[in-house]
Amino acid sequence: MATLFGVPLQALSGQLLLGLINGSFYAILSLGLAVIFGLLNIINFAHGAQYMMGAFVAWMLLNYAGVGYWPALLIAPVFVGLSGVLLERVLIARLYKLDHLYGLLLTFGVALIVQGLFRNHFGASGLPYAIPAELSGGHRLPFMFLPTYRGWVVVASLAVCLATWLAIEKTKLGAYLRAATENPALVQAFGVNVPLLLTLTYGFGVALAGFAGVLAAPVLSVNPNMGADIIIVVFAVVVIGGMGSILGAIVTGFGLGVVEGLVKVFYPEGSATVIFVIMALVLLVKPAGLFGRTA
Amino acid sequence: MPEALLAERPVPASAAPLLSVDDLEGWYGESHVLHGVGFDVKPGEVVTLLGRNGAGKTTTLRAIIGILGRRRGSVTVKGVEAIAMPSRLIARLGVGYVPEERGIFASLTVAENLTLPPQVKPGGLTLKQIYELFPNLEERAGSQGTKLSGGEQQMLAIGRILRTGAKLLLLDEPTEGLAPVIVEQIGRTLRMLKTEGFTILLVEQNFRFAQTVADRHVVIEQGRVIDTIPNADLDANLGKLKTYLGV
Amino acid sequence: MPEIRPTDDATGSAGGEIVLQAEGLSKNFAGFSAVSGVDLAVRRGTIHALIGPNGAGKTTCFNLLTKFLTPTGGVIRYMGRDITRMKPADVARLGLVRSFQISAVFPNLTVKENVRIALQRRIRGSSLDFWRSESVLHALDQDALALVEDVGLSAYAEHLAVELSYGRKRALEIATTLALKPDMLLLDEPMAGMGHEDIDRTAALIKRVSRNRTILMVEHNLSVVASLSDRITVLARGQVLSEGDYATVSTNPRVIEAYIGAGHA
Amino acid sequence: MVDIASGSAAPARIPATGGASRDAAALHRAIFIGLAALLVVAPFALYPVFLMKVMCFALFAVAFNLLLGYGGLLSFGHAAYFGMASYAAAYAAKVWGFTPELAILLGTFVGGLLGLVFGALAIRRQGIYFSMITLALAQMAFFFCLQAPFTGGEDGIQGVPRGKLFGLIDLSDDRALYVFVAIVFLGALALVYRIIHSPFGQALKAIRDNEPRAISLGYRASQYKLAVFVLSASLAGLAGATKAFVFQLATLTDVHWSMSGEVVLMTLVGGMGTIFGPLVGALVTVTMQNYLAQFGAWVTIIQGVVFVVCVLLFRQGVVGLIAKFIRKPL
Amino acid sequence: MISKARLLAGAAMLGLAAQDAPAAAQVSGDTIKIGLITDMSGMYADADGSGGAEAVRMAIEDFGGEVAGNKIEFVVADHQNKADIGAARVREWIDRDGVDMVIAGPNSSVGLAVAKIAADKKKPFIAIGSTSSRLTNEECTPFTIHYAYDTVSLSKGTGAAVVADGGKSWFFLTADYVFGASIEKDTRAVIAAKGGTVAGSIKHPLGASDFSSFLLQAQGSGADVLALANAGADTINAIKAADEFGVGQSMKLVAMNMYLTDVHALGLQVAKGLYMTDGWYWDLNDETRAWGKKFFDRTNKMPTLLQVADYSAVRTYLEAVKATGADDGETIVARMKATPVNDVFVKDGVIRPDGRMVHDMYLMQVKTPEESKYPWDYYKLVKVIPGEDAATSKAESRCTLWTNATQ
Repeated sequence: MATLFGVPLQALSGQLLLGLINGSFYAILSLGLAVIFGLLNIINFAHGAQYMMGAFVAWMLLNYAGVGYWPALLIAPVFVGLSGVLLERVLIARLYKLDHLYGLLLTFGVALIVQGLFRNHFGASGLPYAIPAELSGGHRLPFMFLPTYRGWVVVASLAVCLATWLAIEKTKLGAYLRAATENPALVQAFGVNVPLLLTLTYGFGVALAGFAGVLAAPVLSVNPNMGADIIIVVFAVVVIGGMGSILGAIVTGFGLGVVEGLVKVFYPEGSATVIFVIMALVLLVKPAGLFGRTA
Repeated sequence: MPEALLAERPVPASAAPLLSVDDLEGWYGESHVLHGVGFDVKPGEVVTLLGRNGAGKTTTLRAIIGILGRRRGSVTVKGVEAIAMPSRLIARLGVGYVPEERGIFASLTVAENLTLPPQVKPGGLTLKQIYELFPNLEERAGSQGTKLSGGEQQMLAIGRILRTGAKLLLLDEPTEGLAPVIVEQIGRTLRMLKTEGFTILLVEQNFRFAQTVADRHVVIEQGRVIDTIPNADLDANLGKLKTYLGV
Repeated sequence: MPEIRPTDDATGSAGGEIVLQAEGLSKNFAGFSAVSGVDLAVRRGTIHALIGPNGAGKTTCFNLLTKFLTPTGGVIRYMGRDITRMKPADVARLGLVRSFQISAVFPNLTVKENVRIALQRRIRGSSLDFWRSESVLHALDQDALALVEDVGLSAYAEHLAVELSYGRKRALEIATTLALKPDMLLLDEPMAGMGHEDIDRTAALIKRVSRNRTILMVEHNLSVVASLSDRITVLARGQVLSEGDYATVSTNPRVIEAYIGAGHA
Repeated sequence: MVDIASGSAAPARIPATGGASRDAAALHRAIFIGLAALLVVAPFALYPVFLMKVMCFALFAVAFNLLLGYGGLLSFGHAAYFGMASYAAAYAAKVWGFTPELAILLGTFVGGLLGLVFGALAIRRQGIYFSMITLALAQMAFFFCLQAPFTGGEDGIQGVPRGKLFGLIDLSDDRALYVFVAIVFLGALALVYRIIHSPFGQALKAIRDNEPRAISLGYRASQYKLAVFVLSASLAGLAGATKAFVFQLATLTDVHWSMSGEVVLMTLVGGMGTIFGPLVGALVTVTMQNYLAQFGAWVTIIQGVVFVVCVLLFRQGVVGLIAKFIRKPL
Repeated sequence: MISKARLLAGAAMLGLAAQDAPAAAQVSGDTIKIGLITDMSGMYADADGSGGAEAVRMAIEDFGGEVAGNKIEFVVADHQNKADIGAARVREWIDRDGVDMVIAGPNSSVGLAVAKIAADKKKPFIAIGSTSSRLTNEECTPFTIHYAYDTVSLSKGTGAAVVADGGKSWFFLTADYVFGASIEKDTRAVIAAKGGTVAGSIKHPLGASDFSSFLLQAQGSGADVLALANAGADTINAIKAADEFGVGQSMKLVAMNMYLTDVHALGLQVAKGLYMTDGWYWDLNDETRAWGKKFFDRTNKMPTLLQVADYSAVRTYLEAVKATGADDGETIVARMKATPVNDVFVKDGVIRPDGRMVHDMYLMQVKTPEESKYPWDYYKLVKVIPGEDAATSKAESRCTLWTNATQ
């Protein structure tokens, strides 16, 4: 059997696929951050908490209202998005004239509040959320056993990323968004309701986080801290990608997922830090990030 | 000539002003730039703001459309006081704005740039009519907005506000940095728009050009209106004007 | 009217050897060429103005010369030394100091401290010495106050710069720049946003400080340019249109056309 | 860079009339003396260990504020320097038998060294990117501490001997330790005060206010930023190392990102860009943490609320407001 | 050696106290004050937290709120999983509030820090939730009692029981920090001793969230047993992924450290078939069921090992106070160490000289949803692990209190 550094190639291709699955979460989360950052110039520290909310809302829908996975996949992001709309209207909108760092601090505070509230109400050990019956089981690929749900995660996140990209690049609303990212004052002077656009964009970016949360609920522990650590990794992903483009966020997200997956095979102890190390290296060579625009 | 344009006839010069600016003060960052600008523009009129660089012409336009950080005084459009309105509502009163340096969006294609501003009033030109007016734009509809030549960008900037149905146009130095042949084409366009009943407030440095399109010239210096010269009297006042413009 | 080539040394009106020289200076932004192939030579002891209509590339050109932008092509030499790839702070240390278009003061420092910041590098090559007391700075107070007085700001010496009027901020900025005793000054629209009185005062100030110095300025106000400059370079659409003294450029039809437009009558 | 301490968020802008800086200096001297007096009487009223904890965190916040308030750089990873120094000092004292002063010096050095490496990377980007990078690098440090054998993982380094200061004074007595910590604290505060008012501090403020202009005056801005970053990290290290002796332990808490958030909170509450603000902020935050302990997760929620309220309404912080009111810098 | 002297002094006092307890009784301040420092907001809040506090209150109520004529007071605080907060709080409790005995919930760093302080102040300290075996080894003190379980009881007990049950070849998925490493090390030793083998191991970073990659590698090893030497969310995530990838079909999944509440969080559908060691289960016998129900009525959750241990520890302590009429640390600890514990938590539990309470542990298997008949019916008992098999032997001990003792 062919091997690479002592690892059978077949096993390696399995690991690459798993990395891609993990990258799916990075991609959706960093995409949401990029969309929000592009227009609002705010690093949304609450993104991890909103990701967690997505998972919890799915759980609540199931346990309080009997609403299953598939409707939740739609309803939970909408709900999280609406909470984002409220947050933007009530709090964030007051900060646009200030230094961008205040946005970071505010959303950090919001993240603490949301996490605390969920911890108070649901405890910290987590809640069960089953894989939907339609997606349980798996397929035996030539090189690995692929659980159907994992395959679905990749497909769903690729689809959402692609749809988001198309919506931004090809639709009227996307054109408003791109234009407002470049010159909000002018777009406003054309009669476009830019404040509303900001609100909707924030809501949408947050809804993406919520969507990732629902996707994660059946495979990861649904607990109030689930977003706290991943968000820091996603920040590093974003620094590496450089926030230059929507496509950049998606590509870097998936790419780093794969890289991390490989490290899990060759040096598992390093898998928690590999993305940070890559970030340091990228900063040395290309401070603006891989897809970043310089200044 | 697009037929929709023929629907509206120029309003007599004695009509109430379409745009009225009174005692307008404005700040650009820390510096107080406008110190009480005041003038009227009647329906169907083409008025230019002349003045040397830094006199406050662009700032006046920005204050009218509402994208200046701080402004005070009075700006009425069709009798509606707009000084406290956000710019998007001012635009909805039927005001179209072409900024300095044109404001073409790099991340949008030509067609997207063209269709970007929403319709604020009925009766705007259709895309087809705009392409008839500026055939270049149709040819390059798919390319990136900022990949156009300066002249084409200017056409795009003017074309896109014709779609919106706005009848009061604020144009900031449409001829800036353009080759004479393009300047001429823009002049023709503006004269055509005037005959179609558009009201235009134009910021210009190039008064030779302004002369070919305007009814009146409002001269601004140090953030104040210091003179108003009817177009017919322009040549007679050439000496004075050259002093104003610091030539 | 013979057209004056920028490199035509024979027609140089004043000054000694070339202090600052640019050759084939170009800058592209995302496919848009802001400055293309500009040649410029500033001679010692002159006031050299860079003028042109809006969008001519003056500010870009200026930022290239002061290294706040990196040129896409071309060479910049200062006192014969290639500074094309140097960092802005190091260029400043060579004695080539710029001002900014919008008032560039340190808002939360007092007027005196603003000027002293520029003097400060004099007391030690490097002021990374964080352990030293503030009192070493008092030695510079007198020089700082003298400069403050020069620009007529004595009454405001202990005020925070943020409280000054716009014109006074510009004056403070000039005092700060002068404190470096630069060999060459690059002034970016020193009169922008000023009232009449301020303009006259600032013009006199520039004239005064130009002694023993070389000055390159970007300025819109043509009457200021006319009264101050020894030599003028006119830019249009990123290129040099004309160069010479005021009489020469102001009668050049291409310049007139660029400024007020060709007649269509 | 667009700095956080000037612009709309500026520390109270105090119009100075002649001799104001001398007035302010006299006021500051009075506050220092008052503070010293307070530290002498406080242990009679309050629990000394609690006071020592407040001092350690106040020192940490002062160090952080040096970077944010005077350098205009928002680091979101200061726990790394605080925590790593804490580990270094604890390890040196427990395993190598260092005397307290040597162990603390070592901790300070470790904080500074780490600051040099992380700072050199982080200052390559500005604004929010800078913050995100410092956070990510600190997370890397956290994982290092979690995995490295010498830190004792989740158990931490426990039972650090307080030892004898200079081999003479036994610090196991809370009172002796209190005096030592108070001296370290006041000394470091005085040092920070000196840094802020040194020629270096002046240049730093200039860079914070208007970086391009400072560069055009010949200042190599990135050198200054790196220098203040290292100073801040060293002082954070001093705070962390001292804390290791107060509690006789060093644990993962001190390198966790939530600690980085806490120090931001302290500075924000007290008033960034003020000298005494971080002290007030630390007092408020530590008190809150200690006395709200029985409310469980509400501590986090309350901290979050304080963050939000500060950002929306109190950007000047408590001391910043006072400074504005009395029209003197504090 | 000081500690030895103290121990002997304690033993002497015990003899004295046992003879005429009421006469010699001296309780400072006429109250007995108990402090519980635990995680009330973090990842262990469900395993102990406010439920643990409730269990302590139940124990106090069983005594009618007073012991030997002294009122019993109870204070509780959240250490937020920060050792410095826990240490500062306990220090202040003892120094200023007159707390006589401290119990600590989970988190080893807090437990170790509090143990130091309690020893300094000569107050009994009962560690419940700390897993670190250092508490009764190199860091043992005369005042520390490690009551519920530790890494040794988890690894030794589980290792021996699973090998005996047929799991010969092992693969470890180990959290890359001290807890994981020590569990793996201890378990390896037992496996080797019982004739099993270790096919391999992977160190994963704490909070790895995605375990599929590691599981795939484990599956590739061909081992019989996959041991999860991690805790909390890591264990839950690993089990979820193992269920998805069908790891359970080819390997026995053993969670080295899990609480009943974790199983509750996972749901039986995912957790079914999982092996784990627990120190107690509410559905063991009538007595446990009765107590479990009482607890459930107050908290709406069935008790975990930690919560019942909180209850038992307080009872044992109060019994010692009642018997001796004293509240000083030496007397109480000596009495506790001399008296076997018999209550709803343990039968014939013995507190050894090193402070370790030795009691039986249970190897459990999680039921399938079909097997589960009523709420919280989660475990079936596979094997009882005798207390001695689940603790360090004297020969292995690094606690000088014990190894130097003559008994």
